Amino acid sequence: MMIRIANEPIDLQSIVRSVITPESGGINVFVGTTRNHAGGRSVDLLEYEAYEPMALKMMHAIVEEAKERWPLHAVAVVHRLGRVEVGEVSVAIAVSSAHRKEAFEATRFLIDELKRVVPIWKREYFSDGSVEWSQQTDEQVVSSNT
Amino acid sequence: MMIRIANEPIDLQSIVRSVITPESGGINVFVGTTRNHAGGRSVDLLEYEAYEPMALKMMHAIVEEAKERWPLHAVAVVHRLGRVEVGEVSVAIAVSSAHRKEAFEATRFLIDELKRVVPIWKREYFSDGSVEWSQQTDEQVVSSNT
Amino acid sequence: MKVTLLLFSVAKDLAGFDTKELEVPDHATTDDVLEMLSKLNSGFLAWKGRLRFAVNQEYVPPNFELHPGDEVAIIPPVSGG
Amino acid sequence: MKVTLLLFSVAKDLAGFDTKELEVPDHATTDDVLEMLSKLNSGFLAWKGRLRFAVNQEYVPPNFELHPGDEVAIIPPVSGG
Repeated sequence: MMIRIANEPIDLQSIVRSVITPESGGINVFVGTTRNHAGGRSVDLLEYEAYEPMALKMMHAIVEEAKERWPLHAVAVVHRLGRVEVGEVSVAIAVSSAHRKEAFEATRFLIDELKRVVPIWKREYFSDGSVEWSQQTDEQVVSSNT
Repeated sequence: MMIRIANEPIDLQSIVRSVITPESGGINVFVGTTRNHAGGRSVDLLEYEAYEPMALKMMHAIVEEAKERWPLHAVAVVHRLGRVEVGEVSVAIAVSSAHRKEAFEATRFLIDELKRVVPIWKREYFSDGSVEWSQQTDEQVVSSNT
Repeated sequence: MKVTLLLFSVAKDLAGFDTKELEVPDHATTDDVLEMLSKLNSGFLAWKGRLRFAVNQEYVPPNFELHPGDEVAIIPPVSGG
Repeated sequence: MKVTLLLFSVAKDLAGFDTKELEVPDHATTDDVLEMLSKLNSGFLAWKGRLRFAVNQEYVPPNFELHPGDEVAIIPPVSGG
């Protein structure tokens, strides 16, 4: 079970390889990358920080919940911290199962839950020079110009 | 648009990289691997053959259909031919979109459609020595012992 | 007229060949091709309902009329992925 | 009693620090901690409804009672992924 927080670039091949078992027929993978825009504004760079011990605990917890809901063979969840350039991978989740339906559903569940409960925050470095904590849900934006 | 039939092992990193665009926020990937069992029997090896020009045409056709249905940034579909060992990758599909919902739905559509219409066939080499064309839908099995 | 017949998977095994230049009557259809093959190996009869035809690399409706030079492929249930 | 306070993201920016040993009354709750922080920076009031608390690395219900030595974290809306 590869569940980690990474300070270095994420290696997708090794993440997928970690969930392949001889019984697996379907593997689904979600890959999140840094987008060059947020709320209509141009973004140059993202920076992630985490409450690391709790983030790892919650990552394990959501994986356990997924394994209770679906008959999974293996799961990998890796989230990157620190500065992540546009187009680089910030998160990767891989799930293997005997059949693809379960792999798709569990992967979707895991990324939704990760975004809901895992204590990780991203700071957006906008092209206009301002730096703000991401407001995922169109909430009031708190500016912290640096 | 990476749409190919491969005679060599599939490189997942390059497939995912091919769909990352600066606008992409979510990438979904389906990876099919060779399973060690089929219909309750032990499988050693799979061998894929294709009606190659038509298979490529159909792969392009289902990608075009997915792009009409969902706002996708990029799509990659690669299917391997020839002998594929247990645990090796036989097919990989990657889809990028601004939001993950569309990437998940389009990937699911593409693997379902690929399995329905793309003229590729797999032969199962069972551990008991028999070799049979795969019967995906519990249909009558035609044996071709070799 | 002449058409090129391509066979795959179980159809190839039943026929014993994978490609053949076939002489068929004018206005022959895909059903006529299947009937010719059934005379070669009656095993084709059992598969009739599950074999699709592609003409010039496109799936065609049942009993599709052929034209000279067509590439006619018999598509047993596919199993890619 | 003493608890350890951890702040992240906007909460860290509002407080101006990311960790502090905090002296709180016996039976103090997470609401009391937020009230102390609001006196430090009234900006916390606007965030009140959207800040979650974790005690010893588990999310806790509103107004959760603290114990000596607890690790108390303020969790602004998360944005991983």
